[in-house]
Amino acid sequence: MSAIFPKWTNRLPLMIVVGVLLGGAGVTAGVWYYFTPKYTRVGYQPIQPVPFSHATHVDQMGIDCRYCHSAVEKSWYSNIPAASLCMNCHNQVLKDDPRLALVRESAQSGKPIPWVQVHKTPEFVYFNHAVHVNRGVSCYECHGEINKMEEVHHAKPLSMAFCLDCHRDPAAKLRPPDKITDLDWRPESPEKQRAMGEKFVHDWKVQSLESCSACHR
Amino acid sequence: MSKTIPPTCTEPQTGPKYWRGLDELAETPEFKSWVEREFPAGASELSDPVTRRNFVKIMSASFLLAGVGLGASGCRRPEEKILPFSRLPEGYVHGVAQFFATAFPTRHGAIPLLAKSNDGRPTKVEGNSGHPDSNGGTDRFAQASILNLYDPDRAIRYTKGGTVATKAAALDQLTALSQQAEANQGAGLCFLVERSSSPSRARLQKLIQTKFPQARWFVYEPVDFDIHRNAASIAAGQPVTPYFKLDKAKRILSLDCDFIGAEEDNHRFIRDFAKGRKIEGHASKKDEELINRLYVVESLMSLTGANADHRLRVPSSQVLQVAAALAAEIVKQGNAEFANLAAQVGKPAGVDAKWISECAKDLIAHAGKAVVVAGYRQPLAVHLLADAINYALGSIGHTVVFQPDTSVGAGTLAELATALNAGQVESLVILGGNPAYNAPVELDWAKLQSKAKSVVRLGYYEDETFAATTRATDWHLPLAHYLESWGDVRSSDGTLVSIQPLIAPLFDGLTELEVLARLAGLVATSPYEIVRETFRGLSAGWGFEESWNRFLHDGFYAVKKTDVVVAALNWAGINKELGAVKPVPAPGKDSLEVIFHRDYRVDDGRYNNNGWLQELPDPITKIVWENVFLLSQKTWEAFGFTQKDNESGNAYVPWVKLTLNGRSVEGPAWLAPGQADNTVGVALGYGRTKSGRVGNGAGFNAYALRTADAPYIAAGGKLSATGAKPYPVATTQSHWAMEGRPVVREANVAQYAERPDFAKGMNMPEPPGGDQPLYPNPLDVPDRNGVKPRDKSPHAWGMSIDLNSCVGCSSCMVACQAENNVPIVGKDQVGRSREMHWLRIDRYFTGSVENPQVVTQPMLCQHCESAPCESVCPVNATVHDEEGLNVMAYNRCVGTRYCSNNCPYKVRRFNYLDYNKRPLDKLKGPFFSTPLLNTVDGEWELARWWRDPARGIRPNDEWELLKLAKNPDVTVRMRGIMEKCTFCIQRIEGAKIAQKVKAGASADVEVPDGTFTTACAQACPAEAIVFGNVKDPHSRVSKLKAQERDYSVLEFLLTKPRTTYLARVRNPNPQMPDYTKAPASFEEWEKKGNHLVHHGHHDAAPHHAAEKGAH
Amino acid sequence: MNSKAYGILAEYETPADIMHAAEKVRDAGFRKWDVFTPFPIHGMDHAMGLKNSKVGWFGFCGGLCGYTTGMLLIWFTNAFDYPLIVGGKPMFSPYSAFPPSYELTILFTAFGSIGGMMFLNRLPRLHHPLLKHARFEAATHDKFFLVIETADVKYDAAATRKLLEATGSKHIEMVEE
Amino acid sequence: MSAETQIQAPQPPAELRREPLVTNNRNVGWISDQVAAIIEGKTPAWWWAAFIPSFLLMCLLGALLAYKTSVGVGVWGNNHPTMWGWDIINFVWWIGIGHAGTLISAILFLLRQRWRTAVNRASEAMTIFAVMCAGIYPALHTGREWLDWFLFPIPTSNALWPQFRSPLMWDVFAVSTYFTVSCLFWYVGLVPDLAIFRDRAKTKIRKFLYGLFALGWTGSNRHWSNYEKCYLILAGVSTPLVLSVHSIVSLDFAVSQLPGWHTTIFPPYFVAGAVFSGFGMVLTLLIPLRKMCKLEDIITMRHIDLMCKVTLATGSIVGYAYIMELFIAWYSGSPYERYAFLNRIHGPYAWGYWTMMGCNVILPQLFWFKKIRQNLLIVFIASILVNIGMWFERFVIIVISLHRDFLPSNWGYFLPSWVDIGTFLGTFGLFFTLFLLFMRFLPMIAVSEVKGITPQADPHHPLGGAKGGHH
Repeated sequence: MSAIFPKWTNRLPLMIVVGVLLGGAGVTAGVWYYFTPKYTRVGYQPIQPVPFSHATHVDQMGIDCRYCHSAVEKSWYSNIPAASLCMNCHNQVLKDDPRLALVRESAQSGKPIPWVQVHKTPEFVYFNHAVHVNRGVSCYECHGEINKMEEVHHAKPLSMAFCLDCHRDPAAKLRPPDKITDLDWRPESPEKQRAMGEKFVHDWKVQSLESCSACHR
Repeated sequence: MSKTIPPTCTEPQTGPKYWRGLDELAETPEFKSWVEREFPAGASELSDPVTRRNFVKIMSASFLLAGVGLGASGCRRPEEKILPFSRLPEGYVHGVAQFFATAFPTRHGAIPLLAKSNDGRPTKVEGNSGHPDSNGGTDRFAQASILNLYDPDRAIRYTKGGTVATKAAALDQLTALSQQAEANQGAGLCFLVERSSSPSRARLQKLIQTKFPQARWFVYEPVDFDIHRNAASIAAGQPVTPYFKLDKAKRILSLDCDFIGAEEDNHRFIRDFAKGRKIEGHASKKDEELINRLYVVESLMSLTGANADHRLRVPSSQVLQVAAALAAEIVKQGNAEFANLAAQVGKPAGVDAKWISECAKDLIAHAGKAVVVAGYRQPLAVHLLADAINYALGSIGHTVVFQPDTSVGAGTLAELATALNAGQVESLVILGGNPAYNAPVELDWAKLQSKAKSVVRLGYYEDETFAATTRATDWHLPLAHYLESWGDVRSSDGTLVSIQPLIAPLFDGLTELEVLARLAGLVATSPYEIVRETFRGLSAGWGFEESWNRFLHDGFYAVKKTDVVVAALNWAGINKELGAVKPVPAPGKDSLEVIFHRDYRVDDGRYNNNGWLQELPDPITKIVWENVFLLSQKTWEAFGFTQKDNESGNAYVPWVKLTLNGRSVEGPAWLAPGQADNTVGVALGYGRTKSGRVGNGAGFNAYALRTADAPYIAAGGKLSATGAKPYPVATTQSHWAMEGRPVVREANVAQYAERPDFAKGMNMPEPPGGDQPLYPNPLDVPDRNGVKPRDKSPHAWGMSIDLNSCVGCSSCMVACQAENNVPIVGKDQVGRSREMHWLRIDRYFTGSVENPQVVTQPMLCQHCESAPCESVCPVNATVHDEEGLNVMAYNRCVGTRYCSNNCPYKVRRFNYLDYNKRPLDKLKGPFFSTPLLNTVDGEWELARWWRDPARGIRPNDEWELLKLAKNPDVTVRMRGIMEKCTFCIQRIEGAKIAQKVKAGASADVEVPDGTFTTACAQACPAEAIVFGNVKDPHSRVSKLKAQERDYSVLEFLLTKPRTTYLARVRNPNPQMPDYTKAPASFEEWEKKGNHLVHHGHHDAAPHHAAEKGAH
Repeated sequence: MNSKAYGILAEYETPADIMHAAEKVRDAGFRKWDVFTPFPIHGMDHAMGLKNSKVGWFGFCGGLCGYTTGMLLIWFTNAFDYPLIVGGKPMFSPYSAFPPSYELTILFTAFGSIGGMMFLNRLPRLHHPLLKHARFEAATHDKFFLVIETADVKYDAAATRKLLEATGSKHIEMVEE
Repeated sequence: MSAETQIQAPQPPAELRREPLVTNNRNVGWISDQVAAIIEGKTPAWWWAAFIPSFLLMCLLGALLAYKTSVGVGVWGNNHPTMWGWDIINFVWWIGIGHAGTLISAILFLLRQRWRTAVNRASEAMTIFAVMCAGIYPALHTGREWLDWFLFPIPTSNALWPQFRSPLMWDVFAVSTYFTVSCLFWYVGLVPDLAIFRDRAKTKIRKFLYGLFALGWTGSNRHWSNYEKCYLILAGVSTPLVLSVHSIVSLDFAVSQLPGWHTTIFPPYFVAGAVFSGFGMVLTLLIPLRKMCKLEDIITMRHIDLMCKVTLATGSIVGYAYIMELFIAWYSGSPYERYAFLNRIHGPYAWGYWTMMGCNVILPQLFWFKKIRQNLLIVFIASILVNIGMWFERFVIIVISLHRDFLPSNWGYFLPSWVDIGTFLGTFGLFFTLFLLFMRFLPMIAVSEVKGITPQADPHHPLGGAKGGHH
């Protein structure tokens, strides 16, 4: 019998229990962190075919979001501008810059620029840009400080829990309609935001829509 | 900048990945072939209305070229590209659906439509309610026509001698033909066309006839409605077409005329008929005048018969005698010879004379407000008798008006056959149609056709006629769908209607107009130019450009109508025809009457490959995917037929043989309640061999019995058993009786006058303790913030369905299917009771099997406030929202199916298999091949599925086309998911979002009543379905729900449905011999020991509760 | 082998024999001793002077914990964290929450009592001096053993052996660690 | 042992004398040897003859489940309106069978029915295997079985939770608790027996494996003391558990509002039915096994007799429930409710109803007669028929209620597909494979417990070494 189980095996049960507890905690923590959109999505920063800098265009030159993303107030989809729109300026400015070669070519040939998609909701989620930006939700809330980004990256998790945060308490995020595309705007203080947000919720009859029908069809 | 790029993200691939926008479409290089061909030389043409519709191609082409080389970036989240326009088309906002006015052409008219385009692809059609003769309702065929556009089996190539040719070569051939005709005045050139109301085609026809005087023109329709025009023209003594105004009629008599189902323009007839059946709360009117009264004389149980107040069951051949007997009673002062001739026709055998005399009396009592209509199946004499009666009743000019006839004459198929046999035909141009399948059998068309030296055929499918058009000298050109075409038509009221393309021809097909223009040798052959030119002629002098733009924008151009006034009938013409009539003896067991009829679903066979229509249950028999021999109970018993009916989806019926004039066809026999004895009803349009993956092999081909001399009613049919095994016929409703349950509640007008709330009186008596639930509904319980969920929104959605105006036409079912991406499942699966329709029409027979009463009831998710389905779902996949919708989160559903078990209305549907991804040819079987063992397109299915879960196991060609038909606003459900009517949540949300966008920083978030409606309500020609906000007391739906007839089905379960019904009221004539005091269903209900109860308080009605909560 | 004596082992033939032996050893005031039998012998606890087992408390705590977990979990998930309107039913009702809580009570009681039993018995203990002993194999078959550990303060090699002999054991030997 | 016949215990009068639980006066060592013979001896031919077909059927089960998972629920016969068919019937049927084991172990333990010891191990094993067979169905009957984890309260970034008002959630907790507790109960009971086999083991691998799972059990009385308390508590909680599990399964139906399902008598009726079918299955298994494994002295005719009586009692309860159900339906006054029951009796599935009545109500009445209870062949056949009857009970409840509910337009008919049938047969394969492995490698009789009930184990019994008149 002793040959089968040496004395050290008596310590095994405790070790296994402790090991399972620690390991389980570790795996849970790992899954919690690495397998949720906070990790899998946030920080995604693909290399784009044209090194377009939001920082330069928005932060330095002050172009409004809606100049390029013109459909955002009308459609569920916030469009990527057509190359011809870029050429409105770039046939004057940086006319021959090699970085813009693809843009010029696209505007000429009609062949679109293959931008890499950064933000994407699953097929069963029907997010609508128009209803958000028209009702006091800023681009900032979902896209972060895109005006400071040299190359766009995924700034927020855009998970269902993330959406629900705001849907449950819109007052915390609503801002004046003229500040929607002002990505540098911040409430003076959380209290002021609360007071203002609650006023908007009341005045605009903003509903906190938590039921499935708000996003899934 | 050096942020780590996370590893491949494993997004849940549970939800199906049908594409929602063009950016996703562009990912499919399979579009390459047709896109490359059309790659635009210059995108600047986009502002031009002609090429505007090309933009879908431009976009796709652009996407394609840029979309190569995806996912080469290693271990990362798969790269997905966004491919924007390089130049944005004018007025186009990506993601916002656009509507274009167009029209669905029918044989003699058109259904004006608004077609919805999602990022360049049409996905849904709706009636154009702006049109002067439209309420926005449509028929089944128009709703389903969108699927034909994306039919993977449609003709996609030009062929010469059956092998692929280029389009250029085909066009050259047309030019060559034209030049040849120019040289010989068109000698030997023959056209075979279908009926059309297109002014442009008429213009081109006339042009060709002038240019090539020797060219000959023939028209053939297997089911032809020209008899109405023909009869009216004879009666009026001048070319006219009749236009019935049933809404003006208080008494309607149908002589085998299925105006609700099978006649053309039935959507309009339904609208007008239903208008006369509406009760808007004025019960004070004299009972019988409350609503109209419908008398039907017919052989087969039709939709019209199903809605009749009095139905006389006679063989079709005997309708003549009934009509004559009625004429004898009614047409007193007229033409003596006419009276004589009518009397000579003889009395109808076995018909209660009182039925005829009382009916006649009733019609006479409503002179000017009564109308008699005769069906397309009936011979000219019956139509003329009907015209004479109408004349005698003073209906002409009131309930029926004559309009000038604008059609152009043409020869018949028989004449063409003679010409072919005589070797007079050099070149035969067949535009549309499918004569090789549906021409009279004795012509043997496939052989006959080859007597022409060469045949040029423009066809939508590579069908039976295509198969006959494969000699080296034969050409086959693909026909463009109407949503790909420019064209014009006249709706039946004479209004000019435009047909505009929403998408450039997917397979580069041609339109009829273009072919004719090329044959006519015109310089401008673009259909756009032709239509514009025609319009120029029709609108001369009215400010052309503006009129044209309005014509395109509105979709119609109202022309001044001048009805033809008929002062006196052309008795001579009528009498001539009547004198030639030879009454047929009544059929017997050994000489059955065979009645060929237009099918409710596939028409004459033209929609045979349309899965939505194949799977649409026949409104009366509820059979899908095939046709049967319809027999009356007596005939059925006389032949000793039995049916193994355990009420599974499959009914096992005898497989029998019908012989007519030495030709025979085998098929399943079916017991049809209400049918005339010794008749066999046979639907046309089935049994096709070259239809496509959907239609091939469905049903038997009745054309194989049909001859030119007896196209609709043939005597001498012989039926015999074959001894084959009982054959399974799949139906969607296997139990026919209502079992005395108050599901559909109906009463006669007299009962209604006495007890307007009779429907509530049929509620189950309340238990002594009252009917209050134990708990308050959480909708009424303040949440954490102290707000009742019910008060959170200004809306509370509800629906009211008026059973008095629902005629059971089923166009709502197809509309729902189109709107909500409802898949088809195939006959095998329907046989296993697994059809997927979110909205079904329950049809019950009440009374005797011999001549039953029929009721229909649209049944869909009732959106119960206390929904039994929700509380049993273990995963919160189906819950309630604040607006009272019972919502279904597909992506959360694991598919326990418990919700369906607990749904008392059984309106939930389960994806037993991956219906959306199954190849069409597997609809018939073998059904359950596992992807573990199979390959498709040469790839292991599992690997293919892994690579692209959305595509599943569909072959590429199906996948690429069928996904285009999907509504991008509705998730396409995968297998294992429960689904059900959502009250068109995508429309609700769309309207709410639009309103909120409009409201912006204001509180104006309530969607005004009438802004939008559900797909079923929208398509309903009878306006029986009304949807809206029940919180708003002024909304239409609230007013309807306030009517006394309002009731909930199974109210005693306290599910508090948001969908309620308005009980049906029948209007029988107390003088008639078949009068009963109460409808049969009511009597059956009473027989179960029930009686009308009085409720002291009516608050059991759910909508009241909803309203109470709202205020 | 630097083996050390673990205890002294006495073998008996019948349950009655060992019961009497145990009573004597108990009366002699030993603490670190035990009786080994192939099946539990009715009355042996009294014979050995053992108190009522404490396993019950573990089970009770487990059960309490289970019921509370169930009720709190259901209230938290359905009524607090994401209250959804379901079938016209209240957000939280003790009735619908009862069945799962009840099951959890039972589950946790079982866990508690088995865990408690294992803990109190210091099991699993795969290596045990007695298990090395060849003769001891019969302890699970049909023989009855009594072992007094050398670690007991009262243990005295000679006196203890004598005591055991006096109980009527037919076979007494030392067991090594 | 010398004390075999010399010392006579005081005997009760003959008419009150019970047959001993272990016949032929076997001593405790004999019990170990006899039970160990099954495990340690050569594999008998009949074992292989039973194992190979069972194993093949189990493989069929695997293949059919893979087929179902890859294609969809559509491979079964389920339809609209009969959304549940053989899947849930078989689930309830198997879980019902799985009730006898725990009942025998726990309830009879609490009731001090010492005859349980001979059969409790095998019936506990049967319970576990039956619950495994049952568990396959709810786990795999879903449309998207890979998402079954939605039914557990696992936090995700979707912020969604299960819905605890659903009886299916109760089921999840009940069945998983039942399975866990049954396994624990079974295992805890096994530990001392594993120690026996550890100590008898000849090969190293056996020593290792039995040693590992015996957890170092020594038979210490201090351990026995805690162990017995623990066992008592487990028995104590298993008793309400076993009653609650089938009650909750019955609530799947009773909580819904379908006519024929919506009835308050379901919980007791289901529990009685479960015990009924469970004892049926125990009889089916043990009658051949006691013969094959030569355990006639441990599983005696008295055991069979007692189990027949339990079957008779529960069968009569079930019969009473059927009749009450009809009465309640009539008394409810609801035409829908009345129709549901009339439809059972003379609808298209009347044959199912009458099969159920025959097998569950009429057949067990035969057990009133001792002659029949003593006839092993009849008992064996009857035990099989009992389970056929109980299968039809579930068929009646599920299919006959679903196929005709409120709106006649929904009415339909259910037919199983070949996959339904194959899967069901496959679960027998799984069940028997596991059971055969169990009886080959683990003690089929609770050796320590049986030893404990012999007179030789009683220190106050002469056979246990007690000197006469000591107490």
